[in-house]
Amino acid sequence: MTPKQEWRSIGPLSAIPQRGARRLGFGIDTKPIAVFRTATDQLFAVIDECPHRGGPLSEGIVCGTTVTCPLHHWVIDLSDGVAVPPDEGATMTIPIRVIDGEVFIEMPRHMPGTGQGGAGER
Amino acid sequence: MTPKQEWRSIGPLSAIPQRGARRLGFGIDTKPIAVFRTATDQLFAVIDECPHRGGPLSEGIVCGTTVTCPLHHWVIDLSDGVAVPPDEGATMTIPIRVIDGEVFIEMPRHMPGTGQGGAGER
Amino acid sequence: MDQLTPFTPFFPDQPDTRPRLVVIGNGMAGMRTIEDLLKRDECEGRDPRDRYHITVFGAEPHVNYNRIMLSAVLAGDKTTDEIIINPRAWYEAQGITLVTGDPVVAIDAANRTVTAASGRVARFDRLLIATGSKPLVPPIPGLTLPGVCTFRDIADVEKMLAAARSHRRAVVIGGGLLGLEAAWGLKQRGMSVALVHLMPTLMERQLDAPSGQLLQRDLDKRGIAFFTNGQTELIFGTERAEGVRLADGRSVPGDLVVLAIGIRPNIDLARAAGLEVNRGIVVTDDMRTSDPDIFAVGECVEHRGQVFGLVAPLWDQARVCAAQLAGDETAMFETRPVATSLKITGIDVYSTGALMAADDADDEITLRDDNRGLYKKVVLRDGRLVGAVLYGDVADGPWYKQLIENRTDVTALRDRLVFGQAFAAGAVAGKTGPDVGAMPDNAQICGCNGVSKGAIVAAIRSRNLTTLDAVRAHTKASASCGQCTNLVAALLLQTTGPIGEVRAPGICGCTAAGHDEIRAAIRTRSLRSMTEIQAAFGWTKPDGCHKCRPALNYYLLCAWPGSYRDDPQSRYVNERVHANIQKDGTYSVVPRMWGGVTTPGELRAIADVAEKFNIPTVKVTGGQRIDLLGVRKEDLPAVWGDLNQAGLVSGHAYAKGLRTVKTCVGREWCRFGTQDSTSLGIRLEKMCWGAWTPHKVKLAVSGCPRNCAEATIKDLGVICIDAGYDLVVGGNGGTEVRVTDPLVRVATEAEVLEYTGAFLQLYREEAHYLERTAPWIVRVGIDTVRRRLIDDAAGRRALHARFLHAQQFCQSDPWAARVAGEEAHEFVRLPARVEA
Amino acid sequence: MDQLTPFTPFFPDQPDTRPRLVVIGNGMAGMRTIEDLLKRDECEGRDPRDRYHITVFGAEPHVNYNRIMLSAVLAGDKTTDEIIINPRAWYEAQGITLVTGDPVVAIDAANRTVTAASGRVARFDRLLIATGSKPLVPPIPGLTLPGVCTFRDIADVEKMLAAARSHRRAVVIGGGLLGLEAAWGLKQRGMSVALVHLMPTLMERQLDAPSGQLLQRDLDKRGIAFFTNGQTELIFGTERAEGVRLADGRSVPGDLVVLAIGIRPNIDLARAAGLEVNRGIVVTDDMRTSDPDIFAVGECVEHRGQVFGLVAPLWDQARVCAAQLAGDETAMFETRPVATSLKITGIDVYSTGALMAADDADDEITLRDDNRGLYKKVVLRDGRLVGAVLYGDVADGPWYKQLIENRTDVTALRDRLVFGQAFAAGAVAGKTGPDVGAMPDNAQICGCNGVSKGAIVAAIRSRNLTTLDAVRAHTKASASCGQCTNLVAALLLQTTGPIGEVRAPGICGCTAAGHDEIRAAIRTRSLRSMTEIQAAFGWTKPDGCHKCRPALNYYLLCAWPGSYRDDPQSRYVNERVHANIQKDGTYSVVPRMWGGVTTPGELRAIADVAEKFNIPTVKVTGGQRIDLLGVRKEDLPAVWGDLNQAGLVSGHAYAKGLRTVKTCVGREWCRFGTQDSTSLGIRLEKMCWGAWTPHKVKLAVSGCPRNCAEATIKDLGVICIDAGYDLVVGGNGGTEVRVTDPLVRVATEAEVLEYTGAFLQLYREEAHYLERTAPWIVRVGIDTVRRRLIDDAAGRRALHARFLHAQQFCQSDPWAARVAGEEAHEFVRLPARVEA
Repeated sequence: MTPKQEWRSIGPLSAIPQRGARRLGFGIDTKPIAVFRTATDQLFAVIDECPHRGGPLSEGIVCGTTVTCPLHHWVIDLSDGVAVPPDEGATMTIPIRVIDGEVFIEMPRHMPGTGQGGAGER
Repeated sequence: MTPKQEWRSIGPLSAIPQRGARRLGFGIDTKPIAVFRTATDQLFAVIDECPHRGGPLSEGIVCGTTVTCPLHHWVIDLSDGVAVPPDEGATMTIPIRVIDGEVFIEMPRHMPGTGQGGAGER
Repeated sequence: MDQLTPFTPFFPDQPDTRPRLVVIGNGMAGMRTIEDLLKRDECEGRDPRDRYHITVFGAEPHVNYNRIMLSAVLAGDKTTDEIIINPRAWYEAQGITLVTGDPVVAIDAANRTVTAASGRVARFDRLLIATGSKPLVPPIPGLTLPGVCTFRDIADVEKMLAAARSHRRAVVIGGGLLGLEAAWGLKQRGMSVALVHLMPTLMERQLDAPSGQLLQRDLDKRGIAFFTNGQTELIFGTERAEGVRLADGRSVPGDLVVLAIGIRPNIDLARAAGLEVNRGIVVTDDMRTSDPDIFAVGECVEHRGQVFGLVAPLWDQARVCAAQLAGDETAMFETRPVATSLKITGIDVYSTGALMAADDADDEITLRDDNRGLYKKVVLRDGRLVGAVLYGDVADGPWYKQLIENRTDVTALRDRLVFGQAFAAGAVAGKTGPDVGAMPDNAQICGCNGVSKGAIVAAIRSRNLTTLDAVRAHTKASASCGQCTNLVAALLLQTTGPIGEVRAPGICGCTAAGHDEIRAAIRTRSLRSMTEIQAAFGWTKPDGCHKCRPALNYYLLCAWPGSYRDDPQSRYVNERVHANIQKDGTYSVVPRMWGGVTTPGELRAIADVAEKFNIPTVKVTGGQRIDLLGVRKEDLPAVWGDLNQAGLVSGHAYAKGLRTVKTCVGREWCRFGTQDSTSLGIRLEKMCWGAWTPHKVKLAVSGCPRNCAEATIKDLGVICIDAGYDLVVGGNGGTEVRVTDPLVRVATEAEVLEYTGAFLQLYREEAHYLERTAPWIVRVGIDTVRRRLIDDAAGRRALHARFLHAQQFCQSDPWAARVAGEEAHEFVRLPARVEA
Repeated sequence: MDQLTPFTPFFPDQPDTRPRLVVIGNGMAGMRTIEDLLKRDECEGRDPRDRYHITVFGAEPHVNYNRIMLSAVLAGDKTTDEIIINPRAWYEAQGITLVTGDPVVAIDAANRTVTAASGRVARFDRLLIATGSKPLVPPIPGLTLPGVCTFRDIADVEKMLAAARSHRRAVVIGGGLLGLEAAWGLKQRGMSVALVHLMPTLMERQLDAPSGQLLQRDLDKRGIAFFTNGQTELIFGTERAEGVRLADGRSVPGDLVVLAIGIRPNIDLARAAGLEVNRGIVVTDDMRTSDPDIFAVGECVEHRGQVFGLVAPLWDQARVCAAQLAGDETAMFETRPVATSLKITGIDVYSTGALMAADDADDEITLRDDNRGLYKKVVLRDGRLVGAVLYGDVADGPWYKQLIENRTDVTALRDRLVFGQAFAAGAVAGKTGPDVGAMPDNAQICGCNGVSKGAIVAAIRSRNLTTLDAVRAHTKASASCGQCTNLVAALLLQTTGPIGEVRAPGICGCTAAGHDEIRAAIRTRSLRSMTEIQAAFGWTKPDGCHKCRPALNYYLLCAWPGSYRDDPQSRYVNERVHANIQKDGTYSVVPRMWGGVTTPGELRAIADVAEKFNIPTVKVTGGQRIDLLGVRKEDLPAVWGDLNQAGLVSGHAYAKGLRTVKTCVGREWCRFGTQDSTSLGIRLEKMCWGAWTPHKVKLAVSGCPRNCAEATIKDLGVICIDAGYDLVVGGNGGTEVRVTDPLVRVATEAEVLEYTGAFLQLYREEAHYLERTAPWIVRVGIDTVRRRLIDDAAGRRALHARFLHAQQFCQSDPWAARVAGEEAHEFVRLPARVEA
């Protein structure tokens, strides 16, 4: 971990339903973040924008380690953020882990102008 | 004229357009009254209800001495209130005359329970 | 030789300096030419009698009559009087000298005179030869026996009728149009009729073999005996005709023998005068003979090698000849496709263009249903229709003819062409005439008015009703939405049997003139008021009626947008009062919501006004607006005033005019939207609101082909696609659903606006009053609309400009005007202040 | 005589007590009977090998093969191996003793044995004779010359192939199915082929004269020379066949002469055994011969005077015979209409039932387009279809056959019957396949996604795409609204040529199982969770995908309304969040307005909430409600709370469920209204709201046939008439307009409610997920819907009751539940309280 990064708590695992997702109240630069929990309790975090037209992936249906974008049904593999072919493109993945039932994601260290709010807010 | 009748002024002829009609602010029993002025300044007054479904004849198009009901296009001859065949039925006619540009119609003498208002008001 | 003096000198106190026009032949073609000539002058505002001193010679003792209707006279459907076209009084009124029963026997082309049998001589400056044709008579023995006649004029018909009264059996020779009509007429008159025809099938020049056979089968069922492949060898008989013998030995008995094997041009006079003749009198495209002052029209002429036997090209010749006589030397005659129909009640035959494929490259598509007596064939060449033969159901005949005439590319329709216009155009989705005969008496035919089959049939029988209008008047069936019109018509037909001819519907009962005629006259003769129109066309009622007055008011408003003053007394109440009358005499009020978009402020204003005026019902409409129902008439100005305060204006929900522009949310919100449909809808609504149109007009803009705004059932719809905009027109979602026809695909919003304005203006200028865009397009054909709007770009821009010009006079809120006091008398009761 | 020992004793260590079933004939009918017998047992859960000890004798040395495909082998489209039905291993696995190349020569019915040519004897308890047929051979000289053969079995095909390799010219005698296929196969093998046919037209037993002529013309173009009206007198030649001579003197040269004039039942064995024979072996309806232990099936039998040459009735016989052999004595064979088709690539022929009218009471309707090689004829009798002959376009063949089989009353369709199902059903409003080949490369095919023809063709070529799904995935064309699906499919077809077979679409890529299969299993096997379904059908992905999960969730909810617990994670976001997601991730909120009616209070509440939450757009919808657009997800519960306060509940504008019930103002206000349409609409909406359905559902009630509520383009519409209510179903006003089909006319509001509930429940239970009512009705046929709802009154009431039962579990406002805290986690971001 570089000094520019920090692990940040986003609350208990139980706040995310199995085969579900949540958007975070803060983002990276202007980008919102989505966290996903699969049927087998694997966790993923990605920038909450579909590479197609920016749809909120956190609102999609989660199957295995993929999510289907709610806007136009692109399927994104959460393990690498890459669209399932023949669609093309990717969204950025973000490290995530669980410690004693609490979920952490790895964020750039807080700097002025970033942080809470972010693009998810209109 | 029997003692039970009276001629009542309804204002100047100019208040009724040629080939037009007006409803009066009072009626006979619960029935509204319509007065008509033809293209050649003939005047007619009838109960303002089409014999078909009670449509307001005063809102119809006046052609010669007939009026076409605005609801279902029955044509009523104003001179006798009778529907032009093959339609059947009639509405009551009421005597009307002009004296020095002022229009009068012959009304039952005012008795309690009749008079202004009448059925035209909902 | 006496010099002929005019019978009715027109200007008795002045020398007659008019050039002399002499017409030889008082028949249909000649007289039509004269009528056209007179009408031209009338339209141009000059006295038609000024141009020529006209003299007409007729060989027959009768005035001019409709020769085509001789078969109707024979059959007893008409009297001789009923087929007269122009009575003597007409000739007098037009200042025409009419000489009847005195045939012209010579033309002296060099000296410019004609001489009649009586010795009369008439000088001419211009001569019109309209000597028509003579019946073709085969060179066989027995022609001179009594009881033998042709079928050409009133005298022939009289002979035939006399024979029908005194004798029993007739033989008609000739199985073409004329022979069949003669046979049927004689059959109707009670004779036993045999028909001898040289060819294997009937009407072989107009019908192909299958349809000819169907025709023969149907007439055979009606009791006519046919001898096809029959070459007549002689007519036998001693005192009078007793029958004919055929070349193959067959003998057909008959007391009357009618020769109807054809006609040949009557060219004897012209040939003797040294004019160029061939089969007929040779004319050039300008209807002149080889002598440029001598014209010829009708069945006597030959034009580009062709001679004529049907009436339609004769009318064209008359029009051209009249124009030439009036000095318009640009008028040229050209032959157009003609259609044949047979005038035998209950036998429907229609044929136009090629009867069959000329070679392997042509296509024939046929549809045949023998048991029903139905046969249809269309012939295609290079993707275009070149012929149609219909038997049994001829409703689509004119449509096929139009396709042929317009040389329409029918490739896309090909598969469905033979099914008829309704199927081919996809206009009627799943509708065909149900079998009214099979319905029980208590079946409800008219849903609007609750009228059963039994009630309709009883009314038709007890009152001897014969027209749809009469059935409508007496039973109210089909008098409301009209959806059951076909059913009612079918019941009428079934109850009474076929009835007379169908008249093209006029504008109303006050005049025989039709919509198009009147609109044309408004423009060409610059009629600027209802009185002028009524005078020009001879209205039977001075005030008109509730049908013609609103129509004329609209036509005038459309023609003279800047100057004609609207007549509120000639409007239906809704448009006069600017609100929709309800069954209890109250009104509904619908403010405009541009593209369906509203605001909290508007919603509150509507809520407030509903409470303040005790308006009982507030309802959202399917047109994306809000309807206030049950407003008292006296309250209307105050209600409008409050709505105006919030910026709300009239939604014209009561008008034959633009109603709504429905939109979906489009690209602004929807994940599928390809364009900003809402704002485009609002732009369209801003451009179009306030326009008066023949009937109500609804628009819609969908943001993608999912088409949530249901643009394909609107009068004009826009469907946004990634690359632009698809415009579609002529849809309807009400009584009878009609899906729009595609009009054009454009790339920009500006083009959408231009096409929309042009389309609406074309509809405004050319549809009949109370005709929605759907039936209008069905009537004129989407190809016509496409040609006018797509192919003719200048025309489109001019239409659009005229639309915008008209809009400047009507885009002011009628509610605001009335709030400000306009037409105030409309909203008060009399006396203005109620007396105690 | 040796006693035959089974080659593979099945239970070697136990005495074999099974009854012995012997089959004579290893052909298609016999083996199909054995397969059906084994399958029956398998389905009932018993070991099929337990029932009989089966021995099969085949005369040919081959195993069982598909004789119908011999022509494909001849033409080179298949190899001999490819037409084998069951290999030897199958017989072994089933414990069947197979004897090939050893024909049975005698049946001893009294002693219950059969004897083969080799001398083998087999004892039987039950015997099945399936000896098939023999080629018919004319009694002419020259039959024994080398180069003469029939066309019946693999040996024949081998002879023909040998001749094709070494010789040049072939003559086929017989212009029926078999002869034509033989001729075409030999032509394909490079021979020059002449075909001699006794009759004037080809396939005269299956085709009428016009279609037979079209067939001859097309095959003539392909190089086959025809000699019709040709009676073969002799085959000439010295060393081998050199040709045939016809009775009229014509001589047709050929090195190979194939006799294919027909077949006759092979009855010699049965006759010798004393069984009753006529043309064939006489069997009763239970497929027994005159000896009740001896059965017969296939081309050797005669049933009720009829013998058989096509395969379909043989399958029916096999099924009945298998049932009888398994002890089911109720199974009875009856002949059904059969259809003929000819297996020559590119030649489409279909014929079923009567070829022509039997007498004057029958109707024939024909459609003919020679140039296109299109011919259709349907034969009607008493209002029912009894025959169809199709040439060139046979797509409608199965539909006609079904109409014949169901004895459907086609009176109402009559006029359109010959146009085919799409037209007759009125399903396709003015749509036909446009010519994609003629479109320019830049023509936009998919409007939603802006994809041009060129792009699609390029993708298909560069990526070798072969399925519509693949094209959709790579280009997005037709991936949105689907309107252009047909165009894309046409482009695919045009670019790649025809591709394999079309697979019935499964529910998704996770399973091969289809919708109907899964729904049936849910009910019959009582599957109550997604896991159970996935286990039962072997899902490839444990979690499923976004296609199957919502579908299964719906199917379970529909099947077990009281007990299945909805899975929000298997719902699309809109239904999970109870609002409509917009392109920017905000939501739209549409409260319910019952029948479109609202109040000042509701309007104010909407205005207030729009301002309070800064909702940017307020828009009136075409569904007669008000849409608040651009609501933040976090605000949803608060927005709903405020709306609930005013009495407003969810309008389910986001759901695959009931959306709106549109109404017009009806009798209450409108001068044309016949019933109180608004209040009826509200009653319907109160009954139906909250229901989950396969796709969205829209209703409408119009107060009169003017149909202002546009009821005829809704999923279910009610049109009020004076006498009651017309119910119409299956309409659509969006992407592709479809006009409703009439369902029923009823007299009371109660019946409207009952029919509506029943219709919706039928749709809920039987449509596929995401299938709107329009395509569902097109798929199952409106007649099916009518039968279930009208003819079966008890069924209708049961459906309605099930609908009401399900409704009690879902009629609670989802907004109120969430305002009260349900699914609260859905509307907050993580962490629940944002850390500084």
